Amino acid sequence: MDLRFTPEERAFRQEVRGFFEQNLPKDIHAKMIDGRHPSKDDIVTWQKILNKQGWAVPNWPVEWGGTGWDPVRQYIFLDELQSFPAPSPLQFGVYMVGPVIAQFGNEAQKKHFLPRIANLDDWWCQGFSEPGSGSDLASLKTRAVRDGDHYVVNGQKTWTTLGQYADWIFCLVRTDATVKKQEGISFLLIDMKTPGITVRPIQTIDGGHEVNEVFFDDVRVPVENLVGQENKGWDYAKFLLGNERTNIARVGVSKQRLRRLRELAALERVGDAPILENPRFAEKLAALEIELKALEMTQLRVVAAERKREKGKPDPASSILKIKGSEIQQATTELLMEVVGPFALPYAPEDEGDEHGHNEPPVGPDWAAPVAPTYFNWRKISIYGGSNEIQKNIIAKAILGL
Amino acid sequence: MDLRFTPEERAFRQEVRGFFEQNLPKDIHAKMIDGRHPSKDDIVTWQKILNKQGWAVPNWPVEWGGTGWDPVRQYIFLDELQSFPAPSPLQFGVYMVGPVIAQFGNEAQKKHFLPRIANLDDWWCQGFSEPGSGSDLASLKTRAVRDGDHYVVNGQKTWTTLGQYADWIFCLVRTDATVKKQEGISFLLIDMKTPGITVRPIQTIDGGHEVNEVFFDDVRVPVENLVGQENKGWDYAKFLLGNERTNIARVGVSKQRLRRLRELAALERVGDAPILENPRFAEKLAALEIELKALEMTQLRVVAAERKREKGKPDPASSILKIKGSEIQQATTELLMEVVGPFALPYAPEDEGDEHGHNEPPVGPDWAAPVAPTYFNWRKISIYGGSNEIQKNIIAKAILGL
Amino acid sequence: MDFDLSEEQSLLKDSVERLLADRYDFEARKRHGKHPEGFSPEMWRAYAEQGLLAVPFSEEEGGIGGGTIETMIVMEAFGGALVLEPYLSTVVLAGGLLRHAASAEQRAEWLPGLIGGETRYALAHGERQARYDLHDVGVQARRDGEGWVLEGEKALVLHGDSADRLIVSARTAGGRRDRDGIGLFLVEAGAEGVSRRGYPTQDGQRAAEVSLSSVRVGPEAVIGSPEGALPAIERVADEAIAALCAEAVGAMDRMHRLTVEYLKTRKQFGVTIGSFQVLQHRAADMFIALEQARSMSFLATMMAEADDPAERSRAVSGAKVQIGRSGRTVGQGAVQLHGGVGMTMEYSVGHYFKRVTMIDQLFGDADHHLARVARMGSLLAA
Amino acid sequence: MDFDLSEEQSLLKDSVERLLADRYDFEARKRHGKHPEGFSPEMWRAYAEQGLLAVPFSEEEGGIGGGTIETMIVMEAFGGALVLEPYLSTVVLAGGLLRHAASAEQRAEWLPGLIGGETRYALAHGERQARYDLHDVGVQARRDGEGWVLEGEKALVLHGDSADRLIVSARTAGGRRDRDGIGLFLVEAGAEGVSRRGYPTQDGQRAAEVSLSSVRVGPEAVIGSPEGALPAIERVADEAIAALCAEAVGAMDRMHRLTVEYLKTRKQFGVTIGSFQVLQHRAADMFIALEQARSMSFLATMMAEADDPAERSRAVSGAKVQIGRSGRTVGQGAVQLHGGVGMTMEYSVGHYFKRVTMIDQLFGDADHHLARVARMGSLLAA
Repeated sequence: MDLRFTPEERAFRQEVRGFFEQNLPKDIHAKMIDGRHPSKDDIVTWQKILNKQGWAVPNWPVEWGGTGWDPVRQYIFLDELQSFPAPSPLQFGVYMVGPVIAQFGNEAQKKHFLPRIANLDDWWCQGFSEPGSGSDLASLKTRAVRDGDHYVVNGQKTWTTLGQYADWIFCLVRTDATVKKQEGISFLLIDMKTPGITVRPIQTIDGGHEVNEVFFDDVRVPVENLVGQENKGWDYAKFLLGNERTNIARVGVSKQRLRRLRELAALERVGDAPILENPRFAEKLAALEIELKALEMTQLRVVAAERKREKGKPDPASSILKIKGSEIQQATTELLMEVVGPFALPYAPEDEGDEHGHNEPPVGPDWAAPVAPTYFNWRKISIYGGSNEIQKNIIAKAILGL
Repeated sequence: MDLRFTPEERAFRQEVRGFFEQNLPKDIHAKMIDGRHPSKDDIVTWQKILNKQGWAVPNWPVEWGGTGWDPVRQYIFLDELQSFPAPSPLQFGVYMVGPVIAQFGNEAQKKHFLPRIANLDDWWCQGFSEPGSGSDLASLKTRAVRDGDHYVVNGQKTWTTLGQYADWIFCLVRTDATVKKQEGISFLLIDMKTPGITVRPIQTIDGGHEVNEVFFDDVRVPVENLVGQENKGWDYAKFLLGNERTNIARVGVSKQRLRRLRELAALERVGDAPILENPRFAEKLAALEIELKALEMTQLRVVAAERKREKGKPDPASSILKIKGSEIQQATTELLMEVVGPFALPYAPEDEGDEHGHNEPPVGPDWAAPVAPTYFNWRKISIYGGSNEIQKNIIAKAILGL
Repeated sequence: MDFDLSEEQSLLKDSVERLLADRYDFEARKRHGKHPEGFSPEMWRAYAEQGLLAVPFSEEEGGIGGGTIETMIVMEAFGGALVLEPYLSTVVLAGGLLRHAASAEQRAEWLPGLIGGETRYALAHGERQARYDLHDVGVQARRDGEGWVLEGEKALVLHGDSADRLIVSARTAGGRRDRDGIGLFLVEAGAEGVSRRGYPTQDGQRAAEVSLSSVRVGPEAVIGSPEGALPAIERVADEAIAALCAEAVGAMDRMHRLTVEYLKTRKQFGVTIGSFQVLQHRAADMFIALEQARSMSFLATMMAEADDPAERSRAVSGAKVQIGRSGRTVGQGAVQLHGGVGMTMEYSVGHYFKRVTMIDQLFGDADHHLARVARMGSLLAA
Repeated sequence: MDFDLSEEQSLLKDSVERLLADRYDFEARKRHGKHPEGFSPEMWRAYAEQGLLAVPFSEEEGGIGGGTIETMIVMEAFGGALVLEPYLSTVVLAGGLLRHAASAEQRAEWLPGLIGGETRYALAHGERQARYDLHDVGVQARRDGEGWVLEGEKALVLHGDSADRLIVSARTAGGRRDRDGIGLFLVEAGAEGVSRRGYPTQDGQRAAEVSLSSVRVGPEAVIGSPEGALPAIERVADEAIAALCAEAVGAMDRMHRLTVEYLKTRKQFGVTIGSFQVLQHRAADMFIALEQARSMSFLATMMAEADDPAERSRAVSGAKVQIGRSGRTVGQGAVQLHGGVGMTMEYSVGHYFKRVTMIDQLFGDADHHLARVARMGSLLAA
């Protein structure tokens, strides 16, 4: 038992950080520090830089570009990435569909798609959720009917993150409605340019446009775009969701947010003293740091245990990471609301023109604009990816046996 | 709408307080201020004083000694009693069996029992809970079988508070096991001296002896001790529990605890300053006071609405009072643990001899001894009288319609 | 001790609720918000016609002689409909200062236009560095013959962009954070030297940054004592907090109803999600938070009229703490229980959540007021 | 980064767990507590025989050369069985001071008796006014020829009533709250002028008030520098906190298991109460709190050996905060989910709750350590 990082692991962390310092464009870094969203171009640019370095898809099999890092190094890499902070790779490609194709796809699919995902030549989005199936994902209704060499897809997906930029969507579709709901689902790759696909934006309460509805109206998908076997899609989805959860705690993100909070609380003054010098505030910040430190240790325990686990079988303990991780992330937004105080009020959308005063000087401190939108937007963290209620069900059943 | 007490109500409060100041024996008052338990004698002494004043049973019908106060005055009386603090009347008589006898008992029962309850000539205890029936009270198993002029009672009751002093116990017993569980229950008054009754103390984790198990082994109870009709006991129990809930928030108790907390936090010093001057502590105290103030207003809203309600039909909003009231009471014990700090450690039981050092000078501040036991003991508040989980079920069903 | 509304109060409640039910459902609100002012001038006229703008003014001023309870009734209804119009700015804030500090002549001149709905007001008091400290005023008022010249910057002026007139606080004496030396001045929004930059706020309302560059006003523009306006400002701020508490209760109440309704209709796993005990209990927790907030809104309403400023402020601050905390419990809970749909602009619940959140950030958030209560000693009556 | 136990560590864990499983179930614990010492001298001998008292000492001292991880293993097992014997006092506290501050001669003389189980120690450091401040020492040590004379009162000396020897801190120079001028002295419990008043503690253990009235000790009784003992005391306090964190984790783990077991067996309304989702989620919340506590216990264990005292103290304080908070969540939850039975002395869960609560009150509660972390700046590595 040695709970410290080895000298090699510490050197690796330095190497990663050094690379980020050298290679992440400054304008993108500045946006990330402020908690603003990187643009599509920012994400693509950065992914290509990572790909050139060979770090685009650390979690993949080595033959498809993976780095061969053990779970601890993968954790260090992501932790540094998030806390630096640099844009995270587009998860729908790197952490979702990529590993599924690598594990269950055929050779043609692997050869065609995997390099394009690694280099972000194709922007992928996810077609799982539907209006009627939130926490009860397997109840999905979008159906795919075989017609010669094609599936004909009809239905609707929703909460499709960044689908407005997508070249491809991977979908769970119902291919057999006569069997148990989990047993009639297939996993299809669909070109977003196919006729019959309509993307409708969903504006979220922070004013942003991250998510979309995607409608399928007699969309013809070649059968070679089926991943694995027909009606086995639920297995692949579980594999995918298991992978999704390895970094669900987003410890690095919270580290960066807390570091930033500390900086801003030292800048913003109430009367004659910085907010940071208010002992009550300092203790709230310390309490959150303690929770995050505990979560980081818990995360490392899960990571260390992962070395011995079967791949794609999620540790139910990762539900702890999701719950605590989301609580801490959300708590950082609440503390920042306290720091920004009345200057939470003005609304200055990131993406729009000067109609709303975007090009005017900011109202209040220059870092204030994203604070309230982030507070609003991050409420999603306890909803998506299996709501915190679902995660507690998992703990109760899978760990406690209740 | 006038949310202030009327001048008459304020004068009434002064009158009540003045009486307490004049008439509560000082030694009893001192015990209460410290959060120690009044003895049986203390409670009896005080009840007889109240009875002489005509204030023993304010909530009863006037013909049986009630004061005829409206709900607001009844509230003010109890609030003053608790916050003074004076010993509360033995609730099993005054708030529980008394009103049941007054409402459902026959004339002989009223004439015999009610004056003796008001004067605490008889000490009553409650025989509702059983080992197998906690939150699910109606599943009780103690049975009473008719045998001539008697019921023969067999079974076991538990959590019988202060049963060690009791002259009488009122019991829910099963008189018909063939019908729906709520419909085969009767309400019996049982003399504790009857052969076949055994009282076994239960020591609670604070070291105190408040509760007991009561065993019934072929206990013969005259049929004239049946209240109301056979198999209608569940109705009377609901009536009783409805009455029990009118003062379930114990706002006056929390007021006194918070006042005391403020005093002690001004006395006890960390380094060179009183704990009360620590801004974080002061804010925690203020936060609790705000919650209590809100609860007091909520309580008054319920009290005011009571004027228009049918008697004995509890307002489901009283579940709010139970939940918040218990949370606040428990929170006061946590704050006091913070004030007492390391001096929570010594264990000095109230009732025992000097074997445990009881007659030695106290360790730490002289108010320290009951602090930890009260913290432990008051965990019961969210359990008894319908656990907080049950109360939330009630809100969800009876108020929200879920 | 009486929580029932009088007959007049019940009538007021019914009339405002009817008006909003008819003309202010969520779709109508979206339309109202698209006006260039950020709210509906027609609704403003409707409020004037129904006498809502007259509520807190005495009958000799042309008002209906209502007190804080009547304001509470209006604001709670407004909260339930997420009303956008500048009632708080014009009637509660500016109207309050005119009631408490202006001379009889000034009131006779200005109030008819306010009550009639012709003139809208905004209070230009806050400044960048002041945050929530009401006594922190850096804008300067310099004597200039009979009149005054105002100079400086005001921040976060609620509805400042569409107001016809501004009530501007400025320092006539002393240092920036002194309690003495603050005056109030009526300034025409179109006066020379006034420039305004309006912007939307997170909750769909409007505010403005106001710049005062050698703005000249005559002696008739001074409201109350030119060096002693702070007590009136503090009193009006407490009244505004009480009004906001009521608005927040109205918004929380609606959010909670929407949530319970959603739990009863939304199905997952083949059952309505309201059958899950965990969600039932969360809805119960939200209900408790709502009722505790309602209780403190009553307290703030009652105490906003208290004679003793310390007693008034302590109670109002206590209420603001409760409202802020309850707002978080109810708002976050409502979004969580709605799941994704609660996160969308199209659906109303998120807008209630945002409004309640912004109410917490106005006039001091829960933490600010908690510190204030802690400094002022026990909230509990002896 | 490796969370696995070495082979030796696994053996240690198995052996202590086996010993306790055999001889320390809840009924046995009740018996052990009835000894006049408040614990079982036989169990103490058994620990000595199994080498548990030798754990942290180097092999040349007669120990087995364990580190903080080995202590954590023992203490976690002890927490699971609610062990009453004075391991913390003798091995962790006194043993720690002897390891860090005593001379080679002193260790050679005293450690064999300690490790062999013949001599039990207690640390007499706390005082009434000091609360949790380690540097607040009022007991006086006055030079007397070659030796010293000790005078004053020590409070809350854990297992001070049954200890054979006391390590007493006393002020040799400076004012009561100065960091410099504190010395450590070995005092025979039976020495003239030492009087002790033992009493039970809330968690079923024992402590004593110790009065020192002109207690004479020779020069050989001084442990380390007579004016510079505070750093060693602080170090040992941090080690004790790490050990208590592990003990608390052991206790919480057992409480949580008992609770889950109870949920699976207790029936109400015709079903096991574990089928109620609200209780499931509360058990899940307790589990999360437990695992977060376990993580911080690991951190404290690792950092208790850190070279930099500031880094060490910050991490240890952070762990104490987490343990205190988790202890409350798990302990209160365990009692609540057990209902009435959790409130009784007869059943074990309340005893775990009490022990975990008292661990929070020892060496600084969660609030004390939170303030300490807040003063020390960020806990997160850069």
